[in-house]
Amino acid sequence: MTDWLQHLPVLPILVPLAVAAALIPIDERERTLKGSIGFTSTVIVFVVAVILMATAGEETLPGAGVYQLGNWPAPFGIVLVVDRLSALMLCLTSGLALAAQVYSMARWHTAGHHFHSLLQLLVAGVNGAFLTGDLFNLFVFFEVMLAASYGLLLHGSGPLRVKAGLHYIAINLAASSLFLVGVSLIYGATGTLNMADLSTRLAALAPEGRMLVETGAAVLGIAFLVKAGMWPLSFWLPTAYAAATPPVAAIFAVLTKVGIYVIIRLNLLVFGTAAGASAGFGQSWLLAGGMATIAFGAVGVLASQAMGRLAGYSVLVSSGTLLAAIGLGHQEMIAGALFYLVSSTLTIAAFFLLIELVERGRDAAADVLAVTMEAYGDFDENEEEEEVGVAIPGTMAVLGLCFSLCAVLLSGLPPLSGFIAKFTLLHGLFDVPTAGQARTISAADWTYVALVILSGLAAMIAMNRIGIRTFWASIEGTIPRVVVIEITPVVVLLAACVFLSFQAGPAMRYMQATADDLLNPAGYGERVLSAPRAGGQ
Amino acid sequence: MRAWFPYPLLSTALVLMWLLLNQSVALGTLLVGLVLSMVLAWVAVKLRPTRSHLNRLRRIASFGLRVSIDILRSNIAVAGIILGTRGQPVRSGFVSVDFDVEDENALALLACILTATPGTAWLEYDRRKKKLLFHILDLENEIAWRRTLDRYEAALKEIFQ
Amino acid sequence: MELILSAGIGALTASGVYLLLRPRTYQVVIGLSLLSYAVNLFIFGMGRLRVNAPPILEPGGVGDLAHHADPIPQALVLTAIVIGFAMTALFLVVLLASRGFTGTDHVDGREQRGD
Amino acid sequence: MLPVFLFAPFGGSLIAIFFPSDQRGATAWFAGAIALVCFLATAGLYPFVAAGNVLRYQLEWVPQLGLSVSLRMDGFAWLFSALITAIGVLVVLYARYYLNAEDPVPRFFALFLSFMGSMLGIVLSGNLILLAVFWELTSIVSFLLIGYWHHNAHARDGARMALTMTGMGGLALLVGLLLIGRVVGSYELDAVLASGDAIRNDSLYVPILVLVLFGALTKSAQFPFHFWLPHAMAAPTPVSAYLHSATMVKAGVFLLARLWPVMAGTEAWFWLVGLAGLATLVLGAYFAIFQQDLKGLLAYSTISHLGLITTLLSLGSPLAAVAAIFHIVNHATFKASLFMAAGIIDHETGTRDMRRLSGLFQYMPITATLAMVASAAMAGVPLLNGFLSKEMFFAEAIETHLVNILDTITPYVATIAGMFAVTYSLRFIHSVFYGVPPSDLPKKPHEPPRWMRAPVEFLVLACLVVGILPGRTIGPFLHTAVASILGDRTPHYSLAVWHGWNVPMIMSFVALSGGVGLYFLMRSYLATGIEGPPVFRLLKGQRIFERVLVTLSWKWARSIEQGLGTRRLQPQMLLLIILALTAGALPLLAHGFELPPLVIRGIDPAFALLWTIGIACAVGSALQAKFHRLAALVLLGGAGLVTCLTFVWLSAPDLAVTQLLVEIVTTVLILLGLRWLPKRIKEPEREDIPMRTRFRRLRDFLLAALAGGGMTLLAYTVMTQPASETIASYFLERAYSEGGGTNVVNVILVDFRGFDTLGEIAVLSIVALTVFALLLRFRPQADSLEAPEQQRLQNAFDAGHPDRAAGDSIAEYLHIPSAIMRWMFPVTAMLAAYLFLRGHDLPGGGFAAGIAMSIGFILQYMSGGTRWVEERLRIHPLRWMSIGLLVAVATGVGSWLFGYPFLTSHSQHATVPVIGKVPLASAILFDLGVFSLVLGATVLMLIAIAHQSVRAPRAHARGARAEKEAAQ
Amino acid sequence: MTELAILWSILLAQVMLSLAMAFALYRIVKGPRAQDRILGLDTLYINAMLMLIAFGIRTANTIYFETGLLIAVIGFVSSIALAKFLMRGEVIE
Amino acid sequence: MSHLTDLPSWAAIPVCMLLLLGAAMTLIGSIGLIRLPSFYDRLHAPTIATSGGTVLICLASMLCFAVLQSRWIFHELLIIFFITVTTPVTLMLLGQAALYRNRLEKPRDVPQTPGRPSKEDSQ
Ligand code: NA
Ligand code: NA
Repeated sequence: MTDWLQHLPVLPILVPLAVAAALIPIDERERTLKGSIGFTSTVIVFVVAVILMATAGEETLPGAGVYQLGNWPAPFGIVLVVDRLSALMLCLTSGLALAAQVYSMARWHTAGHHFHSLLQLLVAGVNGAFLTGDLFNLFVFFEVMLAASYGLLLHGSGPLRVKAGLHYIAINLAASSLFLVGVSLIYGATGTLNMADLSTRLAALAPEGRMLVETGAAVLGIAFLVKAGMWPLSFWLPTAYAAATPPVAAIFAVLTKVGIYVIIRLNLLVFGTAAGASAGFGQSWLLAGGMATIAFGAVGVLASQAMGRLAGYSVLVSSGTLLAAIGLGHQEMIAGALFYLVSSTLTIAAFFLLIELVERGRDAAADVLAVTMEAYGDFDENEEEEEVGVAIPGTMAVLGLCFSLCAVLLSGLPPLSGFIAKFTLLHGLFDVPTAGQARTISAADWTYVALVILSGLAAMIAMNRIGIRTFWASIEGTIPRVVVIEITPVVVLLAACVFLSFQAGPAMRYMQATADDLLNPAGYGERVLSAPRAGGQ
Repeated sequence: MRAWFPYPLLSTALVLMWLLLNQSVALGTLLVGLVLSMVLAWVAVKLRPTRSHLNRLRRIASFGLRVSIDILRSNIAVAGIILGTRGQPVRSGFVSVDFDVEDENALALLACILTATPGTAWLEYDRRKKKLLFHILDLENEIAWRRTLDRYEAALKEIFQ
Repeated sequence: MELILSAGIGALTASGVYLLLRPRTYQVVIGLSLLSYAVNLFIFGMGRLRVNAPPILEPGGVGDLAHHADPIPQALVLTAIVIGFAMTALFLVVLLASRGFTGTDHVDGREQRGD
Repeated sequence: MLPVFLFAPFGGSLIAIFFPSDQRGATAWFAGAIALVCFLATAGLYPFVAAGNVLRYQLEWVPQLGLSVSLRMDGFAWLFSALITAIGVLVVLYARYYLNAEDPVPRFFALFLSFMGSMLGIVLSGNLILLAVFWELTSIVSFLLIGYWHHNAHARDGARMALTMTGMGGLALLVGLLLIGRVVGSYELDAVLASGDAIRNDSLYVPILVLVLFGALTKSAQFPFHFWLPHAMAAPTPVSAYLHSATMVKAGVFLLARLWPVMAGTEAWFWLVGLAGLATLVLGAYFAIFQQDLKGLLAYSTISHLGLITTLLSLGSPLAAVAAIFHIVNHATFKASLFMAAGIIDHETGTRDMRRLSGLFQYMPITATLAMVASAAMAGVPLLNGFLSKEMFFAEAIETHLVNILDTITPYVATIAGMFAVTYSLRFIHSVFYGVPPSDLPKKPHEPPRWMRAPVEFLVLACLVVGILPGRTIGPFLHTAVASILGDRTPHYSLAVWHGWNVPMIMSFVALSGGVGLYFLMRSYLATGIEGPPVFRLLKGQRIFERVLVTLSWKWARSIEQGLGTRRLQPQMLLLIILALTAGALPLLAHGFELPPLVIRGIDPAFALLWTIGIACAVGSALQAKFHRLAALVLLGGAGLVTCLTFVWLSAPDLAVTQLLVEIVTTVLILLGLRWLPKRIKEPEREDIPMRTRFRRLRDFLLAALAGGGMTLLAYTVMTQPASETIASYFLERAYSEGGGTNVVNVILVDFRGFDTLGEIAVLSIVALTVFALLLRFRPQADSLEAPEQQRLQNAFDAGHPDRAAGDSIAEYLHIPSAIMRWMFPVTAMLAAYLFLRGHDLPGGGFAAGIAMSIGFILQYMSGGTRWVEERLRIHPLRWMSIGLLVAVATGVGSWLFGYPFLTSHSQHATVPVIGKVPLASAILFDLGVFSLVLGATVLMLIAIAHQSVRAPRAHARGARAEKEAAQ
Repeated sequence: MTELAILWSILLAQVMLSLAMAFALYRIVKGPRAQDRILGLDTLYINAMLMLIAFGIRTANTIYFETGLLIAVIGFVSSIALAKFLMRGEVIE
Repeated sequence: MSHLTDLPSWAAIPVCMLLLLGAAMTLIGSIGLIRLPSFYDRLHAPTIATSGGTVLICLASMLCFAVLQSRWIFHELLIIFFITVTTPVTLMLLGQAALYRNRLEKPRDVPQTPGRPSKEDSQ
């Protein structure tokens, strides 16, 4: 009997990939079937992610959590590395995917073809990016993720999405070129693609080599920052996210985090303390860019008239907060940053799902469905666009409550996880180490504090304004027709935030352990590079 | 046999191609080539390319030789024209001839020959009027080309019956 | 060799980048293709240039870098070519769709002054 | 015990939501019961607290960060809890009768209970962060309560302003509390209270003070943040009575008192708190005089009284602190009753406008009497509770605390404010209850229901009892509270009604008589009915705030967003390129980059010539892409071809094969797309190009040149450096022995790095699906809907000649070529098979084979057209893709059976009879998946575009038919 | 001596072939009509194929042969696509 | 792996001659592409490369590898065959397209056959 559990790390990529492949030839009219299969797949991925999260970092033996694809050892073959951080991100991704999937099955998956396949492929791509320990493989999974995101963004077609999609794709294609240039430059200078190997080689590198690696990393960084949405590389983002169909926008909330994730990884692993003269490379740029992003995001949040754009700009605020936190370089903040990452992603995803439900009572959905209707020009599918959902009187109250929760979470008001996240970040910033000299609070620190607080205020003002307009001041709108499977994902995501708020202690323990892992790049390298091959060769 | 190799000529050509590609006449290669050519011929049936019957192998050989010589000659001639060794500008033009060959493949073969022969270029063929329009680089040879074409016509008619 | 290939990469990049900045979607798609050639050659060059040393072994043989070019960049370029092709196709279709919806082939979906 | 104070209200709130909306009484009973339970619990705890004990409860929340649910009840917290719960009970009773049947009553009580819980949370928090949590909760809940009648625009605006102000303050407070935590090393209140010296002496003291004060002053509506409170009066009166007099606004002064032991006593404190307090005291009172709205008057009066408390706390003396605490209680009592009375008046007459109200005494004598007593307490009339704390205030005002101007003017300001208080109190009573009987009131006035008045009666009674017998009634409770704040610094004080003729008494007398005089002096002015005080009327805080808010948060934000952002693609590309260039250049510059020596020797002239061609193609393509698309495409093909040759030249035959195949497919692809693009305009003359455009082109050209130069430099630098030790040797050594193939590149692709390939084919399938899905929705622009011009002309020609059938032109055109093209199909397939089978050992492989095969299909489509092919061949690209991906995954999974990780290859060379030695690497199977997927994806993409030519005209015709039918 | 002669003649052949490619490029750039450009591209492909064979001879390596063969078998596809586009305004009808 | 220098001179000389001749023919063809005045003239140019050039260079290759590797299988024949088969397709399509375009624009210069429309016809 083989130990099947050893293959868990590869499942979050394989299961959605295989399911996506199996879904492709199924007739589009069997959407519910496709959705159910996709749902099952995502549930499996979620369960696997939870198991990985529960076991990650428990054993620190060499090779723990390292999966050698093709049984080739690092740094030669591609390895998947499960640590607390990647397991956490897997969990987050599959959670969001579940929400988006369930939500889409009420109506949005009818807006175009192959929605469920694309969603599965997106999950596979994102999970791959989180798991891989190889730079070029990271590129490949970035592309899987991006390609799927293009497909999903364009899902439903229509002028707005296509226009936004064109910009999104053009910019990301250019960024992908940068990615390739960066990766290959690093390979040219070091002769390796494995991140752990890279981190061990960097310190011993001659100055010319180091120069090239840094150049490569800088170019690479730009590619990630485009994805992460750093100002001024992020103007496409609010438009694209606002144009996407709600379930897609919800899952997109995690895409920027992939960029952030990689930056955290590279920053702490490759350019960590062990990197010699290259330690902390690029941090000041992350700081400046992150702060500019918070400011721009907050301004955008204020300036948004539509909720979709507001949510898009909230994504930027979230990214900026994380980038600047990384840029500050305070080790005490990492755990807080991770908590913030999770909380803000869940919140924004819930908000994206909620927006359409709230606006449905007004007018927005009507034209979306119109596009849906005329789309099947050539394919006489005769799909009855039956009116889904019933107008339940309590709907408005539930939507209002959800909206309020989103507002509280986005503004970082107590007692929900948005607040805890901000608190943990600022606590880390102000923290006085138990042993050792207290760090003086620098001007950058103060600016960061001000930006974090003011961005919360901006979110509060904007959400307040838009909420009042929608729920309090609206002229007798029709009560939106909402079905249970649409509101459930919103509620579940928000409940996750609530849960995170009350279980902040255990959550922070996990984050702290994750941060400790990240701050110990040598341990990571040891684990990856000395993992034994299967079959004892 | 017909069922297995609906286009025997094609199958043979494919096997030959396979052997050349693999640069081997080993039995294994031959077998794989046979299987592949069989499968591919079946697929080709679906596209229903025009079937032609070739006969008179000797005629084919002499025709081939004749064509090769024509091509070689005109290669030299055209090279001369291009390099301007004749010292006068070239006079080129269109030539239209009656050409009565029904077989599509024969026409295709002719097209290949005319194209491969420098100095002549196949342009179009009117199926109703059985007229072939081609372009020649050196109009001074127009009569010779017309004669050559008549010869080709006869040869092709003979080969593709 | 290095000099010539670098110059070629530079020219391809410059042409590609110039086109990326242009207003017509068709220009952008051509630019992306040129840029992807440049990037592919760049990746390829990172394995250093070798003439007549393809990474193909004698049957049963063992290769080494003294007699064979670095195969890794080649494998990476192969992947990059495929992905580049896919993306060109995608971008092309999106620009067609955009043109269909907006009536213009301008990248912003509407004509801008002075383009 | 302590968690009850949180669980009961919050739990009750959750339950209350689900009460049916017509169950007004039941909901009120329920809420009242909860409040009563809380009150009784408080009362029950008194003996424990009175003994000087502190009741504690601790629950971990985020222990790592020092955040715990730590509750703590000392005397001061007890006093506040008692206030909150007692008045809470009364307000519930009152609200039961105040609310109408149409109002969503369950929501009201749910919010009310939440608010009570939050407020209790503030006073019971033993952890600063927990305090901040409840602090913001009160802001949020009060927002919802103020906006309870949200159909009313005033309610919405008032709610929004209250939330914005107090929320802002709360955020500042949070930072202040975090800083305290940093200084103290803990957020626990006990630790903080023990670290007064550390806090006051820390360099962060001033920032902390400013931040905390910002929180406290906004919450307590202190100048200059006072303006939100009057606008919060749009709330239902029970809310005003509870939040805006008795409890929430007290949170600010509560916090000041709570932190008083550790923060007060410094000069900064004195100035900042004192200035705010005094200004609020006098301005609030002054403004109150000129209000026409009953609740407005009470709101400004509240502001003024909170200013009084703040002033007391600013002084830094223990006695002042005692007075402050005492006044907190007194104010809560009389102001809550006054609000309720005002609410009764509003409820029974239909208006709160003092210009319309008059002579109500005869209609509601009991209410009037109660209101008069409460007003007197507010004015500081002797024998009422307000008098006592005001006397203490006057006594403290004349003391010298610090020698400065602020301290000097305090007594005068206090007296003047006292005078104003008398004036507005008198005005309230006189104008509402006396004078001519009211005319044109919306309702006929009468006494309220019995139980609606009961809370007022109770509170007024309390004013009287405390006013007459302070020592017996409030004394012990006050002492407990004071002792818990001041500890050993608790001063000796007496709560006697009569202290003899002393300065404070004289000040009171002056204030009383002066106030009465002032009222009669101002009667004529007040009779004009002008809203707001003279001079200051124009300076409306709320208006300014709104305008600033709109300007900052809307106008500026929008222009900044537009200025710093863009929705156009070109600027974004420009930025991306500039940033990438900068990012690439900085490390080079930082390391003092030096150009490696140029090596001219050894350059192959043929190769050099080749790249001259390549460069010309690239540049030409860039120049032609706008006006000569076909030329640009051809030149692009040229550049691709040179790239392909380069790969061959530099030992990468696999790349050359792939590049070539992709090149061909790309050309066909772009051509397929070109059909749907608009007709290209003629190239303008050079002179006609505007300057702007020329400048932009020059700029882009320079940037492009920089980018190209950068890439050249980098490439040259790396390529001329000796290679570092690379992982490639590992692959070269093991490709055959462990990977089972001689083509190392292919072994890498299907084995060593097979996972990359899996991802890569996933990308291909995603793109194919996307293209397919998008094209199903493709709507061509009108001008490209009809067939291209060439076809139209040729079709017209066929139609115009009787001897020709439709489609003859195309048939003749393709007649001979398609004969050849058809024969090429099996040839291409053979070639693909060859490429596939040799891939593992020689250049080729699944990908190349797949593309080659797809070219075979394309060729058939070109020769015969879409319908022709699809009538003959079954094309199921989606199935091929699906199978391909599944085969690839399944092959990888197969290795699990043997206990190896995903994609572990099993390479053997099996000897098959006759065929000979064949490679049996499972990698071949994987490659088969690649082949199938690539074939499917490529065919799908190309065919999906090609189908548009068939589809669009049909859809067009259908649309035209539908239009015609509609017209008939 | 023979060695040198071989090397030089191959070099010369390659230079001639690349010159031939350059001339084809000239036609692509110069036009004047689209058909000229397409003709130029087709020639460029053929010349490139011959260049590949020459390169094979130069390196005495048959590994590059398939690239040349591919041009011979399917290199014409892009040219005919262009030509058909010219004639019909559409590649696949 | 063998080297070209292993080639005995009896073989080397014909290989070089064939190669040079083939390259020269190809070059001449391409010169024709430049020098010939009209499109239809230029249509003949590449055929020198596809016939003469290809055959000669492939012969050189066949000879070279036959000697070097002592084998008698000439896969270069495939190249000769396929180039001969596929080039006509391009040239035919191209020539007809050019003819069609010219008939529309300058009907005088090219022969009018009923097979093709002209401006007058289409009006
Ligand atoms: Na010819
Ligand atoms: Na009055």
